[in-house]
Amino acid sequence: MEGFLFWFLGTLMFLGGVMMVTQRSAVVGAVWLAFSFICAAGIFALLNAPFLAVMQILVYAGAIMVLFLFVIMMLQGPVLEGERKPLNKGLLPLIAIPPLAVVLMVVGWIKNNGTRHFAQAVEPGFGSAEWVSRLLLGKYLLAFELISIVLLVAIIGALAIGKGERKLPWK
Amino acid sequence: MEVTLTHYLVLAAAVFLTGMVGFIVRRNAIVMMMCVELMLSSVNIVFAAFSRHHGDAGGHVFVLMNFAVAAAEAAIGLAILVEIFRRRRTVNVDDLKALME
Amino acid sequence: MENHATEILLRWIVLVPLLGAALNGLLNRRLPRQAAGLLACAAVGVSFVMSVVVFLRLTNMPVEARFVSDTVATWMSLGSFRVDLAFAMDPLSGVMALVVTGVGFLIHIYSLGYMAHDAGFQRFFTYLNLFIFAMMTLVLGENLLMLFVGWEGVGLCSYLLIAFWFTDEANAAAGKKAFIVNRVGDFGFLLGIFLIGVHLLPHMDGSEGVFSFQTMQHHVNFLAPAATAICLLLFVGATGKSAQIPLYIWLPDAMAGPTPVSALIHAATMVTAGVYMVARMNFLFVLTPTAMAVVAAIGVATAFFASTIALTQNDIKKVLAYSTVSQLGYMMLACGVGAFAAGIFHVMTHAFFKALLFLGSGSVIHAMSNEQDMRVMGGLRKKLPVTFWTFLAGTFAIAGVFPLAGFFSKDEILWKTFSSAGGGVLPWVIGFLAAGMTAFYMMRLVVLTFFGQNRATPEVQSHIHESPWTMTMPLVILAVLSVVGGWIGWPHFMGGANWFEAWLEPVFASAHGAAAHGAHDVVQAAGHGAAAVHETAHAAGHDTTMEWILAGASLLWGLLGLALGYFVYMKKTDVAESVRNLGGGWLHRILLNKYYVDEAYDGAFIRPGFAFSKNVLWKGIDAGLIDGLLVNGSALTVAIFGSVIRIFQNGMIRFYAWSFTIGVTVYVLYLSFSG
Amino acid sequence: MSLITDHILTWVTFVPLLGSLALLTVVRKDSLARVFALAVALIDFVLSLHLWVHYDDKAGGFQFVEKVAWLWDGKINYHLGMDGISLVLVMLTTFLGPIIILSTWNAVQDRVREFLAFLLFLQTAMLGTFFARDMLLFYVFWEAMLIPMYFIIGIWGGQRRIYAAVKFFIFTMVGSVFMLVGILYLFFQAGSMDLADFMQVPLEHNAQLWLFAAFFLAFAIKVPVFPLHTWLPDAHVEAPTAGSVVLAGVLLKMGTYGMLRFAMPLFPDGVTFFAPTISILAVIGIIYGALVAMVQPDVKKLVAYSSVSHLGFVVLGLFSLTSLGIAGGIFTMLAHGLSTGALFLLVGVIYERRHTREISDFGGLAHQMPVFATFFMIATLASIGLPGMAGFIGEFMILFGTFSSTTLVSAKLMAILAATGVVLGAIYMLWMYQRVFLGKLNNEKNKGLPDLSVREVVVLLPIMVFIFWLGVRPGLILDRVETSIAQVLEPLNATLLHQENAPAHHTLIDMETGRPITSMRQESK
Amino acid sequence: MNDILIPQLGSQVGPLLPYLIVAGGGLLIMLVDAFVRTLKKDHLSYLAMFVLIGAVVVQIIGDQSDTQLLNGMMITSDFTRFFNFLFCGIGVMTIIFATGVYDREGDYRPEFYPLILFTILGMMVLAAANDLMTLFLGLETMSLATYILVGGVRGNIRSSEAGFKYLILGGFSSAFLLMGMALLYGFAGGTGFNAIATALDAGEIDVLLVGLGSALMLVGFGFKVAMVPFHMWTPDVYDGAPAYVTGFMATAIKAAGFAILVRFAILMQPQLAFAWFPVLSVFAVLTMFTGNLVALAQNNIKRMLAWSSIAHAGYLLLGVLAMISPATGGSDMMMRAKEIGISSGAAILFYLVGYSLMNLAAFGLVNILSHNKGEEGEDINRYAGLSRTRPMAAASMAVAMLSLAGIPPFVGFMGKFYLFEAVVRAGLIPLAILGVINSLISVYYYLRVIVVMYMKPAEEDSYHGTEWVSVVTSSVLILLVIYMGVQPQAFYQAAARVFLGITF
Repeated sequence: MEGFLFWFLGTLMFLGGVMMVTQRSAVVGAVWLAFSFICAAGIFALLNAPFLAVMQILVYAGAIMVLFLFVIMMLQGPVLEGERKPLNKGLLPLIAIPPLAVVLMVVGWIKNNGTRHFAQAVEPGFGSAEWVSRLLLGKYLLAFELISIVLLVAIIGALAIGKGERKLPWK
Repeated sequence: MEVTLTHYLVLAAAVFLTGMVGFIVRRNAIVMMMCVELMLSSVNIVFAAFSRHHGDAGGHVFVLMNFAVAAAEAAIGLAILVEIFRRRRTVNVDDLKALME
Repeated sequence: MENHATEILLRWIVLVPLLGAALNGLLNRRLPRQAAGLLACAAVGVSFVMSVVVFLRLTNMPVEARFVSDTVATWMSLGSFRVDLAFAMDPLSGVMALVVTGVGFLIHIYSLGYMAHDAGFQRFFTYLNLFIFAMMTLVLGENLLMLFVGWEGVGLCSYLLIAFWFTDEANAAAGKKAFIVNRVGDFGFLLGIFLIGVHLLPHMDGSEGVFSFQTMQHHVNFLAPAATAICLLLFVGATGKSAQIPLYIWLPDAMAGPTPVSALIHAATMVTAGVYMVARMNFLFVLTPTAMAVVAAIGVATAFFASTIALTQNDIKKVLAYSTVSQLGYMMLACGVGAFAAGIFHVMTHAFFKALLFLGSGSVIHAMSNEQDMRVMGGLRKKLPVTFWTFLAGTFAIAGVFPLAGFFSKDEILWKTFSSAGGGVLPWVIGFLAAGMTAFYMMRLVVLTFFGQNRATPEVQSHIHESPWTMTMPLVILAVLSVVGGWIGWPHFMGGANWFEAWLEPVFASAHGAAAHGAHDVVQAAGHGAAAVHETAHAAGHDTTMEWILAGASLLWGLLGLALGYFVYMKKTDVAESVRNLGGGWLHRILLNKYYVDEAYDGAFIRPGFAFSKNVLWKGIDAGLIDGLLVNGSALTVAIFGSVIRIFQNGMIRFYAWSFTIGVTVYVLYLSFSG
Repeated sequence: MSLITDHILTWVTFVPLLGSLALLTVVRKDSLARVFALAVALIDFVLSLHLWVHYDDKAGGFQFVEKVAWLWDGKINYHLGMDGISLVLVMLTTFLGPIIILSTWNAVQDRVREFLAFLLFLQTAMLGTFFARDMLLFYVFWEAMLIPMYFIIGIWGGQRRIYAAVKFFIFTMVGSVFMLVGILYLFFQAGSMDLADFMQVPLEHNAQLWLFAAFFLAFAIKVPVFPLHTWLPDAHVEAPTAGSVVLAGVLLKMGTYGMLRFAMPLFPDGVTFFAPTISILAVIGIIYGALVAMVQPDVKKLVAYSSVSHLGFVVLGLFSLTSLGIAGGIFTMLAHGLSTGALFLLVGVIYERRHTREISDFGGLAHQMPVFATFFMIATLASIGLPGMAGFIGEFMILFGTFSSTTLVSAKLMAILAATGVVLGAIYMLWMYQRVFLGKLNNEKNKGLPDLSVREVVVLLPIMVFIFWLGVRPGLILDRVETSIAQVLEPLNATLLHQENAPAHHTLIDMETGRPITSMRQESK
Repeated sequence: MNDILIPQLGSQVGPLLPYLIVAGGGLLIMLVDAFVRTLKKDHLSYLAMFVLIGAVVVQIIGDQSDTQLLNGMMITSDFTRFFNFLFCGIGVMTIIFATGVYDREGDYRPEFYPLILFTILGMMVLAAANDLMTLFLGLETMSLATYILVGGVRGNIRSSEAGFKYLILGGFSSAFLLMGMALLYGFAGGTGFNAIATALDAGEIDVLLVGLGSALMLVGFGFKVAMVPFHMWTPDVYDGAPAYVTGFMATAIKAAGFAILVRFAILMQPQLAFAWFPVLSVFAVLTMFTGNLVALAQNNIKRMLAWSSIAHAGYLLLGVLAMISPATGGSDMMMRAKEIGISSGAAILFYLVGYSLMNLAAFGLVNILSHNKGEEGEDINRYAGLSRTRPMAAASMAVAMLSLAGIPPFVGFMGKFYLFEAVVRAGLIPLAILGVINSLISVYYYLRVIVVMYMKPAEEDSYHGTEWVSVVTSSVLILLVIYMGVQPQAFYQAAARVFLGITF
C-alpha cells in the first residue's frame, strides 16, 4: 500500500514539476506547481509528518501559490505569453550536462551501496501538531523567534518597495 | 514492495534537478522563482525523510522554517519584480541588461 | 735632516705645478694675463729648480744607492693589497724629470709670446701646468699605479689642449680621438697591471706596496712565468701613448692643438712616456725575448712606416708629427734590442731638437698668420733669420749630422740594433733607410719653407715678421742644446766616456741581476740581456772598426738625404713631379692619405659599432625584445585573459545559474570519483 | 642628549619623516617649506655624522643596535643596527639629502610641500632599509620606498611620467613579492625574522638555490641587472631632477646592498651556483649599457644607461667573491652615487634653462657657460673613472678583484671583457660632452643662457670635493668597510673553503695564515 | 521530549543581550519612522548608531563566558564577540555613509535603518550559530534584508535589477545550501553542531552524506563570499546597489560568510580535508585570478572594487585552506594542526578587519564622489585631478588603494603577510606564490586610481561633492589602516585569542 502511494504521489509530484517547467504559460505552470505541492503534501503524510502535510497545503499550495497567481494576473499579458522565442536547442546539451552527471552519480551510488532502510520505527505522536509545536516553543525557540524576524523583514521590504516615491518629510 | 529511505532521496533528487533545469531554461522571471520553490520543496522532502529515518524532530521544524523563508523570499522577489515590470513592461530575465560587463 | 728635506722636495716638484694650475684655473679671467703667464712659468721653473737639486743629490750618492723616495701616504690598502701615494727619483726618472721640467719651462716661456693674443690665455696656462703636474707624477711615481695616474693625467691634458680651440669641431674631435685611442692602450696597460698584481699579491703582507717598482723588481722571479704576457700587455699601453703601430693614428690629428702644445706634449715629453715605461720595467722585459722582439719589430716598423708618410705631407706640422712618430719608433727599437740607455738618450736629444723644430714651425705659422701649408710658404729665410738658423740646426740634428745631438743618439741606437743579440741586420737596414728618409723630408720641409720665393698672398706677406724674444729665446736655447746635447753621450769608440749610459747603468743593470737569479727557464733570456750590457759596457775594447764603418755610413747617408732633398726641391722641382707621378701616382696617393688607415678603422670598427648599438641593441633588444615582447607582452597577455573572462560576465541570470551548476557538478563528480 | 644618542639610529631614520609630516600639516607657505625641508635634511646629516664619528671600524659588527619587540612577542622585532657597509651608504644618503632639496629650489614650483614631503619620506624609507636587521622591517622599508618615488615620478615627471612611474612600481614589485615568499619560508624555518637567526637556519642545497633566486631577483631588478633594466631609463628620463638624483644616488644601491647583506651571506650554495651566470649578466650589462648609452639622443637617457653599465661593475665586483672586488663594489656604489648624481643635477640645470635634453639641441655651450662646462667635465671624467677621482678606485679594485678571483669561473675573461667597459665609457661620455659643450654655439636658443647661479654652485661643489677627496684618500671608506665585509662573508667563506677548488688567499681567507684578512691587517700593523 | 523553556530564559538573557538590543532597536526605529511625524534628517541614523554602539557596549561590559544558549542553538564565545564588534562597527560606518547621501533624490530610504539592523542581527546570529537551523535562519535574515537594501532604491532600475538578480540567484544557491544541510542532517541525525561533531567522532563517515553535504554547503557559503565559479552575481549586484550598500556587502557580508566558513571548517576538521581541500584550492586560485584579471579591465570604480573584493575573497580562501590543510604527518601532528589552525584563523580574522577598514574607506568615498546615477556616475576618469579639488579625499583614497594592493606600511600588507605566513606554515608554498603573483597583478589597477586622481589634470565635471562627514570618517578609517599597518600586534593577538580555546 505504502509502496503504491509513494510511486503514485512521487510520480505525480515529479510530473507536476516537469509540466511546470515545460509549460509556456506562467499561469498554467503555477497551477501545475500547486498540483505538485499537493502531491508533496501526500509524500509528507507518507513520512509520518501529518502536520507538515497540512502546512504544505496551507502555506505552500495555498498562500504562496496564490501570491504567485495574484502577481501573474496583475502583470497580465507578457507573463501569460511567457517566453517570446523558444529555447535555443543548441544549448540543450550544455544544460543537460549537470543533471545527467548527477543522475549518473546517484545511479552509480545506489548500484554500489544498495538502498538504505529507515533506521527505526517511529514512536507514537511523531510529527503530530502538538509534538511539533512543543518543539517550536521549546528546543527550537530561537528558530521560531528568528523566523518572525525574517517575516518582519519581508513585510518591511514589500512595503518599502511597493510604496512609491517618498518625499523628504523635512523639506 | 517496501519503500526505503533511498526512494525518497531519489525522488527529491529528481524534483530538485527538475527545478534546477527549469531555472536555467526558463526566461520568465516568475517561472524561475517557482522553480526555486520546487527545489526548496524537494529539500523539504529530504528533511522529512531523514527526520523519519532518525526519528528526530529537527527535520520537521526545519521544513517549517523553509516554508516561512520561501514565503518571505517570494514576497520580496515578487515585489521587486513588480517594480521592474513597472519600468520595463517585461519579466523576461534576458531583458535585464542594465548590469553587465 | 738635509736629505729628508730633499725627499720632501719630491712631492713639491709634483705639487707646485698643480698649485699653479689650481690658482690659474680658479681665478681664471680675474687674473691679468701677465700675472697668469708668470705664475705658470714660475711654477714650472720652481719645480725645475727643485728637480735639479734632487738630481744633484743623486749624483752625490754612491752609484748603487742612487734612489730618493718620498712616501706621502697610503693610497689604497685592503688586507695584503696596498698601494702607496709615493714619489721616487732614481737616475732614470731624474733624467726624465730634468727634461720634462726644463723643456717644459722653455715652452712655457715661448707660449707667453705665442698665445699672447688668445682669448683663453689663462685657461691655456692652467692646462699646461696641469700637464706638467701629471707628467711629473708619471715620471716620479714610485709605483706602477702612480705612473698610471700620471699616464691618464697627461692623456687628459692632451685631450684638453688638443681641443683647446674647441669652437672648431675638428679640434674637439681630434682631442676626443686622442683620449679614446689612448684609452684603448690603457686597457692593455691595466690588464698588465692586474696580471702583475695577481702574481705578486699572494706574496704580499700589506707592509709594502704591491705595484712599487722596487717590490716588483725584488719579487721579479714570481713574475717571471707570466713575463711575456705582462710585457706585451704593458707594451699595448706604450703603443697607445707613444703612438706606435697600430695606435699611432691619434698623434697626427693631435697637431690641431696650439703649436707649443705639439712641441711640449706631442713631441718632447708625453709621447715618450711609453718609452719611459718600457725602460722603467726593463727588469721584466729582459726576461722575455718574445716581448722584446715584438717591441723591436713594432718600433722599427713604425719608424719606417711613419717616415714614408712624412715624405708627402704638405702641412708643416703634419710632417713633423710623422717624423715624431718615426723617431719614437727608433726609441722603441732601442728598448726592444735591450739598449734602454740608448733609447732614453734618444728621448732626451729628440726632446731637444723636436721641441726646437716644432717651436720653429710655430714661429713660422705665427709669422704666416696661422698658415700651415708649406706649398704657400717659402723664402722666409730672410724674413725670419733666427727661426731659420735655429730650425736648420734642428734639421741637421734630426738628420744625424755629426756632431749634433741626433747623431750620437740615433747612431748608437742603430749600432746596438746591428750588434746586439736582440737586433740584427734586417732591423738595422730598415732603420737605416728610415734615417735617410728622415733627412730627406726634413730638407724638403726646410726648402719649401725657407728657400725660394714666397708663394703666399701679398696680404699675408705684408704681415710676415720675426717673433718676439719670448719665442726666439727658447729657440736659441734649444738650438744650442740640440747641438751640444748629445755630447754627454759621446761613445767610447770615439774616445768618449758615454757618461749618460754610465749614469743610467745602475737602473738597467739591476734588471740583469734580477734576470740572473730568475727562474731557470728564462736563463738564456737573462744571458742575452747580460750579453747586451756586457757589449755596451766594453764596446770600446775590441773591434771598433765595424762601429766606425756604420757610424760613417749613417752620417754619409744622412748628408746624402739632405742633399737630395735640397737638390730635388730647390733645383730640379720637376724631378719631384715625376717621382710623384711614378706608376700613375698611386704610391703618392697612398702615402698622402696615410695608407687610408683612419678610413680603415672607421669602416671596420666605428661605423659598424654605432649601427649595431643603435639598431640591434637599443632599438632591437632593449625596446623591441625586452620592453616590447617580454614586458608589454606579458602585460598584454594578462589583459587579454581578463577581457576573455569578462565575456562570461554577460549579465544573463540564466547563464550565471548555469555556470553555478557546472561548478557544483564538477565538484560533485570529483567527489564521487575520488571515492 | 643621551635621549638622542641612545636611539641615534631611530632619530636618523625618522627625523625626515617627522619633517615630512610637519610639511603636510603645519608648514603652509612654499618658501618656508623649502627652508624647513632643507633644515630637516641638514639636521639629519648632522645626526648621521655622529654615526660616522663613533662607529668603531676595527670592532666591526653591528653597532648602535636598537631592538624592540614588534610582532609575535619578539619573534619579529623593530631591530636596527649598523655596520661599516651600512654606514657608508647611510652617509651617502644623508649627504645627498640636503643637496637634492637645494637643487629643487626653483625646479619645482607646483605642489612644493607635497614634493618635499615625499622626498623626506623617501629618505626615511631608504635609511630604514640600510639600518634594518629584521627581515620584515627591512621589507616594510624596502616596499615603502616605492610609494614616494612613484609619486615623485608620476606627479612631477615629464611627458610619459605615468607610464614610467607605473613601470617602475610594477617592475620593482615583481621582484619583491617573490622575496616575500622567500622571507616567509625562512621565517617558518627560523622561527624568527631576525637576520642573525636566519643565518643559523640550516638549508639544504636546493632550498638555498630557490631562495637565492627569489632574493636575487628582487635585488637584481632594483640594481638593475641586465636584462631587467628597462625600467631604469624610463624612470630616469621622466623623473624630475631630484628624483633622478635619488634614484641614481641611493635607490639603485639598495639592490647591490641587498645582495651583499642578505642574498650572499644567507645562501652560500646559491651564490656559488649562480655566481658564473650573474657575473656574465653583469659583464653583459657593462658592455651593453655602454654601447646603448653611446647612441642615445637624450643626455639624461645616456646617463641612465651609463648607470646600467656602472652597476654592472658593482655586481661583478660583489660576485667576484674577493675582498678586493667587494670593497671595490661598495666604493663604486659611492663613486657612482656622487658622479652620476652630479651628472643628473647638471642635466637638470640645463633642462631648467632650455626645457630640452636632446643632445642635438646643444653644442658649444662651453663658450656660453664655462663654469657649467667645467663642472660637467669633472663629473664626466669622474664617471669614466679617471685616476685621482673616486670612480677609478672602485673600478680598479673591482676589475683587479675579479681578475684575481679564483672562485669565479673564467674570472680573467670576465675582467678583460669588463675592462672594455672602461674604454667604451670614455667613448660615450666624451662624445656626448663634445656634442653638447664643444663646437660652435650655433643654436640661437642657447645664446644668452646664464651660467651657474651661486645656489647651483653650492649644490654641486660638495659633490665635486668628495669626488676628488675619495679619489685621493679612498682609505676613508675602505678602512670602514673592510672588517664588515669579512664579517658579512664569513659564512660564504666557510662554504667556499669546503669546496674542492678552495679559494686562494686573496679571497677573504689568507692562504698562509688561514685566518681572515682582517686579522692579518692587525698583524701588518 | 523537553518542555517549554520560557522559565529558563532568564539565565540566558545576559549573553543574549546584544542580539536582543539590535533586534529591538530595529523594531523601535521602524515604529519611530512610522509614527513620529517630526523627524529631522539625521534622527533615524543617530538612533541606529546608538543601537549598534549600545550593543557593542553591552557586549564589552557583559559576560565574556563561552556558553551555549537556548539548548545549544547558538553559542557565545570570543569568536562571536569578535564578529559582533566587526559587524556593528561596519554597520555604524555604513550608516554614516548612507546618511551622507540620505537627502539625495531617490536615496531617502527610512526603511534602510531597520533593515541594516536586521541584517547585522542576521550576521551576528550566523556567526554565533551552533545549529544548522540557526545558521540557515541567520543567513536568510541577512540575505533577505540585503536583497531589499540592494533592490529597494526606488526609481532606479539598476538597483531593482541588481536586487532581483541577487535575490533569485540567492534563492537558487540557498536551495543548494539547504540540500547540503539536509544531507548533513541525514548523516548526523540532528541539526545541532554538537550532534554533527559527535557523529563525526563516532567514526564511520558516510562519504555521500558528509562529502556531498559539506560540498553543497561550501557551494552555498561560496556564493555568499563570491567564490569563483559562484561569484557571477557579485559585480552586477555591487554595481547596481547604492555605493554605501555595496561597501556594506563587500565587507560585512563577506566577513559573515567567512565567519561561518571558518566556524564550519573547525567543526568538520579533519574530515573536510577530503571533501573541501582539493576542490577548494582550485576554486581559491580561480577566485584570485578571475577577480584580479577582470578588475584590470574595469573603468567603473564600483565594478573594479567588486572584482577586487572577489580577489580578496580568494586570498582569504587561502587562509581557510591553510586551516583545513591535511596536517603533515609526524609525532607532533596534533600540535602542528593546532598551531596552523590558530595562525591561519587569526590571519583570516585580521585580514577581514583590515580589509573591511580599507574597503569601507574606499566605498565611503566612492559613495559621495559618484552620484549613483548610471554607469558614468562611477567612471574612474571622473576622479581626475581630485588631488587638487579634494586633497583629503584623494589622499584617503590613495592610501586605501595602496593598502588594498598590499603595500607596506598599511594594514593591507600586514594582512597579506599574516595570511601568506599561515599558508607557508601549512606547507602550501605553491599557493602562497600564486597569491603573491596575484597581489602583483592587482597593483596595476589600484595604482590606476591614484594615477587618475594625482597625475591627470582636473576636468570640469570631475567631482562635485560637499559632504564632509564621509570624508572625515574615511580619513579616520585610513588612520586606523596606517596604525594597524604599523602596530598590528594588538589586533592580531586579539584575533589569535579567539582560537586558543578551540580544538582543531
